[in-house]
Order: sequence, then structure tokens, then C-alpha cells
Amino acid sequence: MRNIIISNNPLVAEKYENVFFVDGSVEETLVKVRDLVYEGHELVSHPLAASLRVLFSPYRSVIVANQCEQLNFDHAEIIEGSICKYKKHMDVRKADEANSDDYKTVDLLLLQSALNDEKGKW
Amino acid sequence: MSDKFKVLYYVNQFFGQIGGEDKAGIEPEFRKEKVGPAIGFESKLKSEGEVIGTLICGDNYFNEHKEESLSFVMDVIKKEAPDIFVAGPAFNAGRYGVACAEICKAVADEMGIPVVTGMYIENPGLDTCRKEAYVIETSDSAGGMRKALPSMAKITCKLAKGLEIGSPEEEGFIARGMRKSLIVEKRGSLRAVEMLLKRLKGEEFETEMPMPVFNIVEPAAAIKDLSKATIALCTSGGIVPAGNPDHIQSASAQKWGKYDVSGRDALNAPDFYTTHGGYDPVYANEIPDRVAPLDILKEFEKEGYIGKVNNYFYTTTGTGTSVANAVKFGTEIGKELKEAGVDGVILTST
Amino acid sequence: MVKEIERYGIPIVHMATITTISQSVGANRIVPTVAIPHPVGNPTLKPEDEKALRKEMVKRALDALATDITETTHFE
Amino acid sequence: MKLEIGRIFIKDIQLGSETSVKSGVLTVDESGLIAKLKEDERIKDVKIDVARPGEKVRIIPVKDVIEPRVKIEGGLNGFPGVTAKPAQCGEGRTQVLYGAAVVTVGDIVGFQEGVIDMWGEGAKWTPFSQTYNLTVDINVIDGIDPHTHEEIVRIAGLRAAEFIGQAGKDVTPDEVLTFEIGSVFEETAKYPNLPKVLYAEMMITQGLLHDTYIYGVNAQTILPAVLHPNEELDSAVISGNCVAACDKITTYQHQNNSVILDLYAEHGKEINFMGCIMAPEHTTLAGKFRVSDYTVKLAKLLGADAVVVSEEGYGNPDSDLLMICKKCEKAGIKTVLITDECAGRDGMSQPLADTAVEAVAVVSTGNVSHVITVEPAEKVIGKAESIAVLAGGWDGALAEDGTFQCELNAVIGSTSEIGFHNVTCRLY
Repeated sequence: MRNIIISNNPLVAEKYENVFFVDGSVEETLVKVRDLVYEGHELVSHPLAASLRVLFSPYRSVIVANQCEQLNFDHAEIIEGSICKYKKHMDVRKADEANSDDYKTVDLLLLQSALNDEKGKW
Repeated sequence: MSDKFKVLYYVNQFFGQIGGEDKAGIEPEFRKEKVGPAIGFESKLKSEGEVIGTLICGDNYFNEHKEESLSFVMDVIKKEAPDIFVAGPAFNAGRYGVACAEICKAVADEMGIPVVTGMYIENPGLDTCRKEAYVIETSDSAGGMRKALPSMAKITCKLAKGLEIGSPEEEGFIARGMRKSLIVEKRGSLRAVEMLLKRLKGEEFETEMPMPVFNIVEPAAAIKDLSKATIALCTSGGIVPAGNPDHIQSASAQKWGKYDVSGRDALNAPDFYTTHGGYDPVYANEIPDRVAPLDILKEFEKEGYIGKVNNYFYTTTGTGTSVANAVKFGTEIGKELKEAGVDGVILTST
Repeated sequence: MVKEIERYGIPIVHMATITTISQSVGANRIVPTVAIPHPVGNPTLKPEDEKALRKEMVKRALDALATDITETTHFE
Repeated sequence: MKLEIGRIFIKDIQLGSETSVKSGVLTVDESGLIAKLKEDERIKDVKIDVARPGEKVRIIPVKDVIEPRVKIEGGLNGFPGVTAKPAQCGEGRTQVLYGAAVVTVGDIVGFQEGVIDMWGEGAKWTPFSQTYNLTVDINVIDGIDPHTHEEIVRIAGLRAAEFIGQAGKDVTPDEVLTFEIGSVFEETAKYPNLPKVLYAEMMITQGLLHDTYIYGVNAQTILPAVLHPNEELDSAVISGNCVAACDKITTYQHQNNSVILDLYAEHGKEINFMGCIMAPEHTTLAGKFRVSDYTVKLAKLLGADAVVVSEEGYGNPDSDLLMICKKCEKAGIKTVLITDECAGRDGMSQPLADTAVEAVAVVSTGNVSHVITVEPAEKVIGKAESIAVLAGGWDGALAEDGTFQCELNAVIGSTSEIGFHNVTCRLY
């Protein structure tokens, strides 16, 4: 298996096998991703989404490479920067629980799209 | 009752017309009248506001008894309930500037009213209050009073009446570091094309988002003779004594710790471990010297390669620690190291 | 933290794995290290080799402190 | 390529029984439009309404904004590759109902926000408070998956714009704009001494609610492609993303891309505007590397001296923007970037998490976290519940009288990174 999905989204954990499930917040998920990057796993997908509304999502899935290589500094900076950016937006914001099912679905669909995008390419 | 807004004014012993350096030790006092620059200041308010009183304190007294002075000042402000607070201008006077800055910051934080002061750009008090106060930029000496007061009065009127404050250039204050969103005449794409044309012609252009400049510190001079030098060990890798007695946070650290290692040969487990939340702690917990190499430094000390390892070892966690805290820690730790006569520092990060 | 300590005129050497970050926080003397979880160690080596490695790195750091520089320098 | 845009100035919209423009008043045949849209059997229900500048009306959640147009000469009417057969865009004559916009409203997921206020404080921050908006609120039948739902609403908006655009077919325009740029060789021969400039337009291309289409092709699947600027001005590019309210490029903004228009204005005077590179924003890092390399390669191949780069979205696209910037600058190609920023609610934070020393010329289109306070509306078009999502962002955001605070990121087009609006940030 080439990839591991780090996710706190139960829908993702149900659907895929190569998931490291984080029973916690998006921030904890990103911190787990950071730990793996520090251990030498490369990021496959970017830790953040491309829109602000989805940045407010209580669910997030990030793909990292399964194999452990030398620490990739660029990736370490990307994940550190992402955590900073995430915290900056979420510090005072309330979690949008009312729409959590929709957030789960969108996170899953965006993840699928990333996996498709990645398929058959290096 | 008048409908004028109420200003409370702060000056030091000199501008409070009590005396010069010899009077710098006087305790804070409050007078229900206008003293010194407050008089000129009020005349510039165009009868829209009035100065209801002047606080005066000696510069030395303030800096040596900060808490007492601040509490006196705050009590007066609470009682008098001004709409706005004005201090200085302090020009380039260091102690006066620090007093104005500390008071402005405290008033803004606790009372939530607007605060205005004036300083020379290099006044050491500036950084304390530039975010909280509107600091009018002044010349470096009291000769600039005539220019400073109208600007201070103008911005005071605007703040008191809740009017929109113009740009730092228009109002003459020192930029507070705030990114203000505003609507301008030209749309973004047109500004981009104009910037492009200037860049292509080699003309000067101004980016709308300056990249952060990391203000560089000149490298300190090298140690002349290692064998006589005292070397201190610091780490942001969160190595702490067993039990983490000072409760150093695993991430977003709020404090640092220092531990006497004069009697140790190494930071060996299980006496030490890492509290850092940002990396896999297994390796550090096995041998904490992998993060903070006290073992080797002590060997070099024995061998005479270095003079001495500093008695204290300093530690905090790097993860998610805000820049402001990192600066604070560095300043505090650096001060101790300086006082301890340390000649060089090894900082390890994870 | 690095800058603030150096501002007191005390030379400081930063031993860090992500040297780009080290540089961006203003370190002038930088010694690149092994890996984030064990900057001055390597658990895959035999204990005596690991210690030799650490000693070599710390020596490099000390020598960096004894070297006059005018700009950010990596001691590798 | 030569394109004429005939602008018919619209001064009001009325609902009626025919679709026409008379003395600047656009009348829309309401039942005819509904019937047209309901030809798609998956659409259960359509509500048409009008929102005019100054009215105390709030539209929420906005999915897309489209300019109604009709092609009267050259090419095919509609949106080739989507609502019409594939055809070349960018030539002939297109008539535009200038000042009117079709605004699709439709919640595909519950957390959409995207607000347009037609009056007061809110109106200042969106360019679409200045257009006469025909709102099309679409409900789909049960059991439709989110992807299909998004597609239905996207295409219904385009069809509505096409339907209404017909009103301009035989009207003499108030103004005719001509856009003409020949081949790069012709233009370079004409203007040998002018600097060659390209526009790299980044597009969100990451899956549901995060897609962009060129001639109907999902841009996630393309390598960066060169477009003649006229193609985009003539409806070749369509937005399929609807959750990045403040900085997404709506279809209307593609049709009127302000960077293209402002570069066009300097073509032959100060610059030689050679075209647009459409750069997809991938979510994978490999994709980001590939696209940035490819974009810079195209710029080098065309001999560009400078590139204007605009971003779409916020978060992972910031990486693409800086990658393109760094690689261009390294290749000796000067860049100007357009992006929004997050300086926190009080504006006191460092605006960027990603930084690059190469990014020396950046236009800021505003702080996405800037807080504005808006009054309650007299009329809400769309889904009133979405206001709760918008107003419930943090404690104390909603006051008792219904006034609430929201961040600019909820307002359509407020911090448009193609510089469509007039917002910026300054150091105070």
C-alpha cells in the first residue's frame, strides 16, 4: 500500500482500509500528520482545503506516503504553516455541529477526488 | 454638565513642572487641573473636549515602583472616568517613554478606552504600546512639542467622537501593525497592472503585502578561548526532570524552566524525559542527551576543551509556541545567561 | 529565541534539523542535526558509535562558537 | 482573434410574461423560464425573484453568478461544451445585458454561506450589490447525490442566463467593446519593444464544490492550458465551486475577468498581452509541483517578461501561488501576485503563513477575517436557515435585534483574488 490516510472522519475510516483514525479534532489530526512528516513520511495531499468554509469543517483527511524516507523539509514547513493557519482561523470560532454530516460527506468526496487525481501518477 | 468629551492627561515630573532629574523620584499625584503640555493640548481640541485633570509621576519612581504607580494611576482613572487617555509626548526620553507606554497599555487593556501618546520612533517604550495606543510620531527632543500637540489633539478628537481614523501617514501616528481592510478607489486588478508596469519600467513600486522581515541580529563575536569559556545548554526540545515539576506545556509553551545540572554527568533517563508534544518521544526518552547533549559537554569540560558548563540548563518546547512567547523566553533566558557570565550558548531544537 | 539571546552579545549556535526554519528565526551559527526526534543522536547506531557522533557534532557546535563570522553560516 | 461585446445597459428587471429589453428595462418571462429549467426532470421546483441595488434584500446561499448574454455572430450561442455543442469562443459578436446578473441560489450542503446584501454595510463589500439580480432558487427531487445536485444547479444557472440573454438579441447596444489580439508573432512584430506579459489564472479544481470547467472539461484533469483572453471573456470558463464565497471566481467574474480587461487596456501601449495560462490547483503536492513547473515552462516558451498571477481560494492554493512565483522569478520572469490574506479578526496577525522572499510585488484584496456588522434584512431570498450558519460563527456574533457580525469570507466576491472588487489591506 502506497499511502496512509490520516483522518478524523468516521465515513473515511469506514470506507478505506489504510486509515489512521484520529479520534479527535482537526487540529489533532494535523498534529498527527506533522508527527509522521517528522518521521520521514512525505505529504501526498496538502493538509488544508482550498476554501474557507471547508477550513471550518470539523473533519479533515490528509494523505501521506506509507514509506518512510528522509525528512522532507519543504513538507515539514507546509504542515507547520498549515497548523498555524488553521489555528488562526479557528481560535474563537465555534464548531459547526449542525452540519457535521455534510462536512463528513464533503471531506470524503474531496479525499476521493484527491485519490483519483493521484492514481497512476507518481 | 458640558457635552465635551473628557480627557485625562499624564506627564512626568519635568513636564509636570515639578523639577528635573532631582525630582525624578516623586510619587504619583493627581491634580484636577491642566499642567504643562495639557494646557496647549486642550487649546487644540477646539472646545470639543476638555482636560479634566493631570496625573504626574517621577520617571524613576514609576520605573522602580511600577505596580504601585500603575495601581495609583488606574484608581484615578476609574474614579474620574475619562472618555480618552493621553500621555506625553515623551519624545526620545527612555524612562518617560516606558512610563507612558506601560500606563497606556494598562489603560487600554483594563478600561477599553482609546489612548493617545507621542514618541520618537526609537523610544524604548514604543514596542510596549504601539498596538494598543495611537502613538503620534514626534521628533527626538522637546523642541517638537509644537508639532506634536496638534496631531495628538486631532486624533484624540476623532477617537473620542468615534470617527474613522485615517492612515498612519495622514494622521501622523506610528503604524500599529494592524492590517486594516478598506475599500479603495481602484479595483485590485488595476492595482496589479499598475504595479506590473512600474516593475517592468524599473520604477519604484510598493507591494501591498510586505513579506515579514526577520530583523537580523549581528552575529556576536566569537569566543576567544574555549578552554576558559562557560557554555550554557538550552533546548526547545522539552527535556525536563522526571515529573515535569514546572509543568512546562507540551505545546504552545507559556513558560520555560531551568534546572541545576552542576552535579550531573548527563541528562539520563529516567531522571529526565521530554514533554514535547511535537515529535515521537521514544528516542528522547531512552536517552535525553540525544536532544540536549549534556553528557558530551561535561566530557569536554573534564577534558579541558571548554572551561565550564553553566550550572543551569534551560528548557522549553518549540511546538506551536507563539512568536511573541519565543521572543519573551529568549529575552528572559538571555538576561539570566548574561548575568551568569556565560560566554556561549548551544541551543538544540527538535 | 536565538536572536534575543544573541542580542545580549553572547554567541549562540543553533543545532537544528530543519535548518531553513533555523535561518528564518535569525540564527547566525547553525549546525545541522540528525533528525527531529533525536537531533544529536542516532538510535540505529551502536551506543559507542552514537556517542562518538554526538561528540563530533557538539565539538562542531563549540568550534562554531569560537569562529568569527559576518553572516549566517552553516557548520557542516 | 476579434471579439465584439455589445453592452446593453440594464436599469431594472421586472417579471412578466415575455422576455425583452425595452428602454433598459429587462422583463423576464417568469413562467417561461421556469418551464425551460424544469425540462431537466430532476428539478422539482424553481423560484424566481428580483433583487435590486438598494433594496433591503439578502440573498443566501449564493451558488453562482452569471451574466446573461446572447451570441449574435460567429461561434455558438450559450456555453459551448456545456449548454451547447463544442465550439470556438472568443470571436464574433456577443451581446451582453450589462448590469444584470443571474444569481443561482441553492444549498447543496447545509454549511454554504455566500451572502449578497443589496443595501447598507453588507452591500459595500460585494460587487454584486450593484447589479440587478435575477435570482433563481433551485430545488431538486429527492435522492440526488451531491455531485449530481451541484451539476444540476450549475447548469440550470447557465441555462437561465442563456434564456434571458435572448432578450438582447435584436437590441442595439449602448456601447460596443472590441477585443482583438492576433498571434504572438503578429503582436510581437507590431510591438517589438513592449514587454511580453502573460496572465496565469489559478483555478480551484479539487472535487465537489471545488471545481472549474473550461469548455465543459473539468480542469482538474488538464495540464495548464493557454487560452486566448477572448475565450474567457466569451464564456469558455465556468465556475463549479460554491463554498469559497469571498474569493471564488464566479462565472460572471470569468466572463468579465478584471485582470484580463485591465491587461487588455494596456495592450499595444505599455505591454504586449500574450494570453492566459489556466493553472489548475490540485490538492496533491505532486500536482502542485507539476502545475507550477508547467506554468513556468509555458511562460518561458512564450518568452514572457512578466506574469500576473491570480489565486482562487484560500488554504492549500497559497502553496501553488508561491511555487509559481518562486519558479518564475528564478527564471527571470517578473511576477505580480494577487491574493487575499488572513490577518485575524483584529488585523493584528502576520498576514501570511506561507512566505517567499521572491514575492516582492503582491496586491492584497483584503483580510478574509475582517468582521462586518450587518442589519437584518426585510426580505431574504434563498434559505433563511443559512443565516444561522453565517451568524453563528462565534459567541456573541448575533445580537438581539437581529444584527449580526460576519467575516468577509462569507460575502460573495468580497476579496476576489482576480481583483474584481475594491477591497485591500493597509498597514495601520
